[in-house]
Amino acid sequence: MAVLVFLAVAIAASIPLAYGFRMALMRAAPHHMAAPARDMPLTAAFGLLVILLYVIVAAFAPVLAPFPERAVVGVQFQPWDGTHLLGTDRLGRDMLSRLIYGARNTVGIAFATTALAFIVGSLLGIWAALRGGWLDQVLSRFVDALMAIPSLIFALLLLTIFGTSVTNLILVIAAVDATRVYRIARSVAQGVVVMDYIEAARLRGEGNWYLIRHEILPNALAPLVAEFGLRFCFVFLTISSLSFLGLGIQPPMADWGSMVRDNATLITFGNVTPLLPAGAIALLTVAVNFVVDWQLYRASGLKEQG
Amino acid sequence: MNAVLVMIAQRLALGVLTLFVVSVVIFGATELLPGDLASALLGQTATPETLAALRTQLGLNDPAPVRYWAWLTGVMQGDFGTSLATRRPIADMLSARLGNTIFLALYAAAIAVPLSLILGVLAALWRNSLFDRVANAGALSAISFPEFFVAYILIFLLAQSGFFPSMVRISPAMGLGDKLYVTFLPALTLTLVVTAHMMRMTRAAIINLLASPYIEMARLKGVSPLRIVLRHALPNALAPIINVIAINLAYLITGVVVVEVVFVYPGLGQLMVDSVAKRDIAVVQAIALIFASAYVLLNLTADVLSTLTNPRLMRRK
Amino acid sequence: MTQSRFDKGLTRRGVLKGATALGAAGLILPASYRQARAEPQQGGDFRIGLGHGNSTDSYDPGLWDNLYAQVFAASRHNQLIEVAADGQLTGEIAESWESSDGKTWVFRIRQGVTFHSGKDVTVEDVIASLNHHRGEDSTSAVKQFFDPVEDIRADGQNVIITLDAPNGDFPYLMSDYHLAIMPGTDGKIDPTSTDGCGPYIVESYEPGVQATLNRNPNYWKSDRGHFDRVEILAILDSAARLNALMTGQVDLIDQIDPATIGMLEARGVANILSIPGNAHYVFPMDSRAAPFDDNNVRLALKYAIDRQQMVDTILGGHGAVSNDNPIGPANRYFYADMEPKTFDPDRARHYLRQAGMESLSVDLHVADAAFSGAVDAGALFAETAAQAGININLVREPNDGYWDNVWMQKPFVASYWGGRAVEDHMFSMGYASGAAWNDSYWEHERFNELLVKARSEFDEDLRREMYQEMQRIVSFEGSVIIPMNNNYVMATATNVATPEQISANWNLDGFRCVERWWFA
Amino acid sequence: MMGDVLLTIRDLKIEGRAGEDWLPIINGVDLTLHKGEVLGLIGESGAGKSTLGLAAMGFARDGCRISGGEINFDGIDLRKASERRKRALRGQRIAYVAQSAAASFNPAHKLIDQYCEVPVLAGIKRSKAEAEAIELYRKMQLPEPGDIGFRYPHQVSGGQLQRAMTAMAMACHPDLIIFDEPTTALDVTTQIEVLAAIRDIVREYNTAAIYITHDLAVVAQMADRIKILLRGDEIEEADTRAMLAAPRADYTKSLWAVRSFARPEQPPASGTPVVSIRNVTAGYGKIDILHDVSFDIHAGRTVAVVGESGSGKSTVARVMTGLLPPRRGEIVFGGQTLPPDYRARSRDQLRQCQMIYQMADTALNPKLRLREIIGRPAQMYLGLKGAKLRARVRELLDLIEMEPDSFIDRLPGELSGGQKQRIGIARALAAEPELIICDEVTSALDQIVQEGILKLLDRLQSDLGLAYMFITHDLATVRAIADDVVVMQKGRIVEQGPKAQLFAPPHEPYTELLLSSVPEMDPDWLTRRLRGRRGAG
Repeated sequence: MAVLVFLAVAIAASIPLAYGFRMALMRAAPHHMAAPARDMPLTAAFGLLVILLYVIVAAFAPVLAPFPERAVVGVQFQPWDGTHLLGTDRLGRDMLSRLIYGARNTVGIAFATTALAFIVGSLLGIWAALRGGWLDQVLSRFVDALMAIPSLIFALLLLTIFGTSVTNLILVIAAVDATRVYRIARSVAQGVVVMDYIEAARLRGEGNWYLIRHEILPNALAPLVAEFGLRFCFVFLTISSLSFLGLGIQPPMADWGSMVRDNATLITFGNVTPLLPAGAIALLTVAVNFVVDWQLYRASGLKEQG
Repeated sequence: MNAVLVMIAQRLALGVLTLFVVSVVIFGATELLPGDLASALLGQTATPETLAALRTQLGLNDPAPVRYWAWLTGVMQGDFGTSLATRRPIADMLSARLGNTIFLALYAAAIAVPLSLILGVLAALWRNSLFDRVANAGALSAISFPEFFVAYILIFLLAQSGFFPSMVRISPAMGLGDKLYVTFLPALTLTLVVTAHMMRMTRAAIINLLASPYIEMARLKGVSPLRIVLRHALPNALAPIINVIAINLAYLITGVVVVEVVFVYPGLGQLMVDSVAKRDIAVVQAIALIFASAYVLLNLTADVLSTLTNPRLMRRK
Repeated sequence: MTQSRFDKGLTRRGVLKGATALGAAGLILPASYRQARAEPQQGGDFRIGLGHGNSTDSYDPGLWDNLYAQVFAASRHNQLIEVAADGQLTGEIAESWESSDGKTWVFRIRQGVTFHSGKDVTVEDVIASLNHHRGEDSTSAVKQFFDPVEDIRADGQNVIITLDAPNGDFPYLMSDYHLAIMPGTDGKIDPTSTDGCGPYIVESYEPGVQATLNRNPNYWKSDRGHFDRVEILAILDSAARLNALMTGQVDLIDQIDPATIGMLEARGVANILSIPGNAHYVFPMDSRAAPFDDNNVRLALKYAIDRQQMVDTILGGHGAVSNDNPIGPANRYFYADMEPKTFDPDRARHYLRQAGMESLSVDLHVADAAFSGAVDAGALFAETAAQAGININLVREPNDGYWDNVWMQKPFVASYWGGRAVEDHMFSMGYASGAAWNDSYWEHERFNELLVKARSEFDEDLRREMYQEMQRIVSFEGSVIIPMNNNYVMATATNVATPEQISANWNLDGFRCVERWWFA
Repeated sequence: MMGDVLLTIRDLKIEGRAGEDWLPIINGVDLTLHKGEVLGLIGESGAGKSTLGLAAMGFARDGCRISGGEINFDGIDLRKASERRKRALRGQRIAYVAQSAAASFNPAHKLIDQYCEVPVLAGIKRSKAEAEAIELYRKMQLPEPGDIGFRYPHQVSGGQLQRAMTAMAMACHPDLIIFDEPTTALDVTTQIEVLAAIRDIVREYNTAAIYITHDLAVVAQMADRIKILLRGDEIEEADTRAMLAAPRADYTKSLWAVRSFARPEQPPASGTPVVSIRNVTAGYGKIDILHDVSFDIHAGRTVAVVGESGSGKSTVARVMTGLLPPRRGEIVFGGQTLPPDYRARSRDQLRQCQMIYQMADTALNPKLRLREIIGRPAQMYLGLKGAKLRARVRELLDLIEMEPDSFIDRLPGELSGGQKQRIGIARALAAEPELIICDEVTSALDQIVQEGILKLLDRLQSDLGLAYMFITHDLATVRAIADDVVVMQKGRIVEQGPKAQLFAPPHEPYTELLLSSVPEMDPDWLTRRLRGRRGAG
C-alpha cells in the first residue's frame, strides 16, 4: 500500500516538475529549438528532465556524492539517517554515494555498449539490405543462428571464454545486441532501398559507403533511435542477470545492475534497499522511452505532413 | 496454399542450416572454454593421473573435429548420445525438462498474450490518454526490473503471505489444476517480463495503421472507434504482432534460466547452464539444438500465420 | 563447492586400533537450544534445501563433489567407518579394525547388514567398492588414497588391506564419504546404482532437482534414521532457499547469506545453527613471484587486512578471526597465544618500506566460487589496504573455471580450506614444499624439517613445541593470508531436533543430519 | 431537377496544425447543395477541395480543425452534433468515395463484408444487404456481380474497385455522396467506364453529390455546377455549361488555357541516333515483360513511349538504365553497345543517361539538402569542388527557374510538388547527359504545374540539344511534347512513328482506343463517346 501511495505522490509531483521544465526549456532554448519544446508533451518533458538529471549526476558524481565510491564508511546495512541518507550497503559503503557513482558507471557502460551494438548492427544490416544476394543471405543466416542461441547463455559463454573486464563486458553484450539491431536495421533499410532516390544514386554509380551514410542511414534513423532507447535500458538488465549468474561488472565499481543483485535478498524481508537501484533503472527506462516515443511521434507526424 | 507449403519447405531447409551453424558455434565456444569435462568433473580433486584416466574413459583425447563429427553423425541418426557427466541417455534427461519448459512457456503465454493484446488495443484506442500513459509507463517499469528481482518481489508479496508456493515442486503425476497453482508465480513473473514488449508492439502496429486511407474510410462510414481498431486495424496489424509474440514465446522457452533458478523450476535453461559449467558438450549441444529449433519453428509459425492471415499473400489474383 | 580435496594423505602414526580420537570437537549446543530435547522420535517428512546440486551431478561415487551429493550419499550408503559427532572414529560396516604394524590392516565386516535390494553385505562387496577407487584406470577423486595400497583381499569375514609403508591414520581415510559400500558383481560395483545399505532407500532421483528417499525398515542401526521420508532439494539461489524455509516448504537449509542471518533470526520462524570448526578462508600469494617473494611485502599485506571487519561483514559474525594460521582452535596443538595481527596501516607501511617500496599495487583475483562472499571480502581488503598505501586491484573472475584457470595459476587469489583434524595432515597438504595443494608455492627449510621430525616424535610436549613453531613460521613467514575461520551456518524449521553435539567434521552434522536428526 | 436544399455551408473556416501553429486551409467558403444535384469542386492540390468535401460530413482530418462557420445537413447542425449523431449520419445518409479505392478498401476483408458493414449497423439484415450489394454491383456493370463481392480488394482491378466503392457508398441510399477524385489514379480507358457508371447510378438514385477533381474535362462530364477553389478561397461558381463557355475569373481562364502548349514541329530525324534499343526482350523470373522492342532516339528529339499500366513502358527504362539486363537484344549508346548491367558500365556511360522519376517525393532523399542533391552528380562526374561546385549548383537552380538563395539549403520536404520535380530535372542536368529518361514526370502534378514543367523541359532541350525519352500514359502530354511516338501494349510495340503521322487516322485499334478515351472539355463528350462505343460494340 505504502508503495502505491508513494507512486501516486511521485506521479503527482512529476507533473508540475515536467511542466516547469518545459516552460524553462521554452525560455532558454534558442529560437529554432523553442518550437519543438513548446510542442513537447509533458511525458517527454519529464523524460528529458530525468535524463538531464542523470547526466548531471553522472558528470558531477565526485562532487555530489557525500562519500567516496568504494570506501567502507560504516557497518553493514545501517538504516537511513542524517549521515547516510540512504543507509549503507552489505559492506558498509554509503548507499547514496554508490547510487550516484552507479549513475556514472552504469549509464556510461550502457551507452558505450548500445552505441557499439548500433554502429556494428546497423551498418551490417543496412549493408546486407543494400547489397542483397549472397552477402545478405550469409549475414542473415549467420545472425539468425546467433539469435537462435539464448542471448544470456551465449553472453555467459563468451564472457567465460574472454574474461569479465569492463571492456569485454561491453564487447560481448554489444555483440549479442548487435544481432537484434542488425535485424531491425536490415528490415528498415529494405524499406528504404526500394526508394527511387536510392535507385538514382545507384545509377549514378555511388559506392556502398556513400549510399549507407548519405542516402539510407538518415532515413532509417527514426526506428533505430526507438530501438536504441529500449536496448540502452536492457543493458542494465543484462548486466544484472549476468551478475545473478555469477558474472558481471568488476567490483568494487558501483553499477545499478549489480547493486540490485547484491541486495536483492533483502527484499525477502521487506527491506526496500534493492528497490533503490532498481528504481533508478526503471525511472531511466521510462524516461528514455518517453522521449523516444515523442521523437517517433514527431518523425511520423512530419512524414504525414510532407 | 501451395505457396505456403513451398515457403514452409524452404524455411525448414534454412532452419536445418541454422541448426547446423548453431551447433558449430556452440561446439566451438564450448571448446574454447577453459578446462574440459574431465577437469570440471574432478574439480579441485583433479590430479594429472585421474585427469588422464577420465579423459581416456570419456573419449576426450580425440581432436575436436573428430568429436564433433562423431556427435553430428549420431544426431543425424536421431541419437543424441549419453551425457558424459551422468552417463544417462540425453533423450531421457531432456524429455521431462523439455515438458516443464514448454508447460511454463505456454502457461505464461496464455496469460501474457491475451493480456498484452487487450492492453495494447485499449492503449491504441485511447491513445495519449491517461490510461495509455499509465499502461505504457507501467509496462516499461516492469521490464526495467531484472527478472529475478520481479520474482523476489512477487514471492515477498504472494508467497510469504501463503497464497502461492515460493518454489515449484512439480511431478508428472500432478493434476493440471495443481500444476497451474504451483507454477503460478513463475508464470506471473514471466508474464510481467514479456507483456510490455507485446503490448507496445500491438499498440504501435495499430496506431501505425490508423493513418491508412481505409481507416479514414471506415471512420467516414460511421464505424465506432472500437470497431475501427478491432475490425479494421487489428487484422492488418497481425503480422508484426504475431512476430513479436513469436519472439516472446521463443524467449519464454529459451531465456528463462534466471526464473528457473529462483523458483527452483526444473527446466532446460538450468540444465544448459549446469552443462556448460561441466563442459558436458553433448548435453549443451542437445539443448542448444532444442532452443534453436524452438526459435526457428516459432519464427516459421509466425511467418506462416502472418501469411495465412493476409489475404493478399493467400489469394493470388 | 567441493571439500574433498582436503581429506587425503593422512600419515600420522599413533593409536593403531579401535576408535581414533580426532580432536575436532563439534558444537555443544547452548542450553537455550536444547529445549524439550526428548528422545528421538520417528516419523515425518524431512525436506532439505541445499545450495548445491547440479543437473550434471554424477552417480559415480568417485566423482561426488558437492554437498548435495555428500548428503544424498550419506542418506543411502554406509562406509566402513563413521566419524562420530564428537570426532571419534566408530565402526560402521567395519565392526572393528586393527593393525599390528600399521602396514597390514584388518577390517572385520559386520554381519547381518543387507542392501536395500535385500542382498547381504559381503566381504566381496566391500572389496569391490574399495577397488572402484583404486587402480590405473580409476577416475576416483580419492584414487591417491589407494596409491600406497599393495593389496586388498578377503579372509573369511575380514578384509585385509596391505600398505607399502606404515600409516596409523589409514582407518581415518576409510571414513571418507566417497568410499560408499555398494553391491558388487564379479568384483565390480555398478557406479550408476543407488543401491546401498544406508538408512534410507531411494524412491526417485532427478539430478540437480530432488531426491526422494524412504526409511529403510531393515536398517541395521536401530537408533538412527528417524524420518519416514527424506527429500533433498537443490535450491541454488540463496533467496529462494530462505523463502522456502520461511514459507515452510523445507525444514533445513544450508549456506545462509550472512547479511540476512540477523533478519531471519528476528523472524523467529527458524533456528540458526552455527557450527565452528577448522574451516578457513584464505588469500594465497605465489611466493615465487614478485612482489610476493619478499616476506616484507607479505607481512605488509597481512597487516593491511582488517580481520575483525571481515568476520563481522563477510561472515555476519559467524566465525572467528584467524592469525594466518591453518590450524584451528579445535586442533590439539593450536597455538592460541601467538602474537595477534590487528589491522595496522602504519605497520604495513613500515614493512613496505622494509621491502624498499613506498607503495604497492597488486591484482587480487577472486570469484564467489572460492568462497561465498569472496568478492566482497576482496573489496573490503582493497579498502583497508588502500589506507596502508597498497593498491589492491580487484579482478573478478568467472565462477566457471575458477579452479582451473585462477587458483594456483594467478599469483594472488582467494580460496578456502575445509580444515583438518590432524595438524600434520593440514601442513603436509597445504604447506610442505612441493605438496599438491601448496597453493602459495611456499618453501621453508626449517618448516619442512620440523614437519618430518614431528611425525615421529612421540613426546607430547616436544610435539606441541614443534607444531607451534610451525604455526608461527606459517603465520609470520608463510605466503598465505588467513583472515578468518568460518562456521558452518544452517537454519532449520523450529520443530527439527538435533543431538546435543553436532559434528564439526564437515557441514550438516558430518552430512549425517538425515540419520541423526528428528522432528520434535 | 433542382430539389430542396440539402446542404448549406456558411463562411466555413478550417485550420491545419503546423507544429504549434494553426494555419488556415479554408478561409470562409459558402456552399449550397440541393437534393439530387452534382456539384463539381475544382482546384489544384492544396486548394482545400478535399478538406471542404470532408467538412460536408462534419469531419476534419487529424491535425485539422473546423474553426468557424456553419455546416447544416438537412436541418442538422454538423458543428454541434455529437460524434455519435454524426457517426449515424455517415455511411447512411452521407457517403464518401475516396481517390484510391485500392488503398481505401481494407485489404483484410472481402468486398461484400465491407459493403455490408454500414447496412448491418443500420439494422438491415445481412442477407438482404448482400442481395442489394449484388444488385448494385450489377448496376455498376461489374463483371460477375454475384461473385465479385466475395473477393478481396487485391484480387480486383483498380477500375472495378472504384466502382465497388461507389456501390458501397450507395448501400444505404444516401442523400449525399462525396466523390474525392475517384478516377485520378486510373488509366484513361478505365476512367471512362468508371465515370459512366458513377454518373448513371447517381442519376438513377437521384443522389446529390460533391465531385472533387482537378481535371476539368472530367468534371465537365459529371457536374451540374462547378465551384472553383484556390488556396482555400472560392474563385467562382457557375453552372457547368456557363462556366465552360464563359469563365469569369482570371484564374479560371488560366485553367482553361492550360492545354495550349505544344512543341513546334521538328524536322525529321537524321544521322545516328543517340541511343538505339535493339530487339530487346526482357522480364523478371520466367515471365517476359518486353517482347522484341526496338526504337531509336535522336539528339534534340523527344520520343514518347505511351501505354497503359502494365504495358511495359517503364520496363524499357529499366533495361536502358541497366537495372534490368535484357534476356536478348542490346542497348547501343552513341554507336557503342552498353554493358547490360549498370554495375558494369563506366562512370561516363552512367553519366550520359539520366533519369527523372514520376514520384518526386520518393526520388529525392528527404534528408539531404538541395545543395547536396543537385551538387552530388556534378561533384562526382565532373569533379567540381568548393566554389566551382557552389557556382554550378546555383547555375542549375537558375536554369530550372528557382531562386538559388532561397532554395539552396532547403530540404525536399519544404518544396511543392512541382518544385521537387524541377529539382529532379536539375539533378539530371547536373550530370550533363545526352539523354534524359522522363518516367511519367508530370502525371502526379496539377495541370498548371505540368504545363510549367513541360515548357521547362522543352526550353532545356532546345538550349542543350538533349534527347528525351518520355514515358507517359497521358496522350495530352504526348501531343504537347513528343516528336516521335511509340505505342506499347502488353510489352509489345503496337505502333511507332512521328507524332503527326501517329495522331492522324487511320489508327491501330489500340491507339484509337487510347485516343478516344481522353476526356474533352465538352459536357456531352462522355454521352457521345459512350453512345459511339456501344453502337460500335
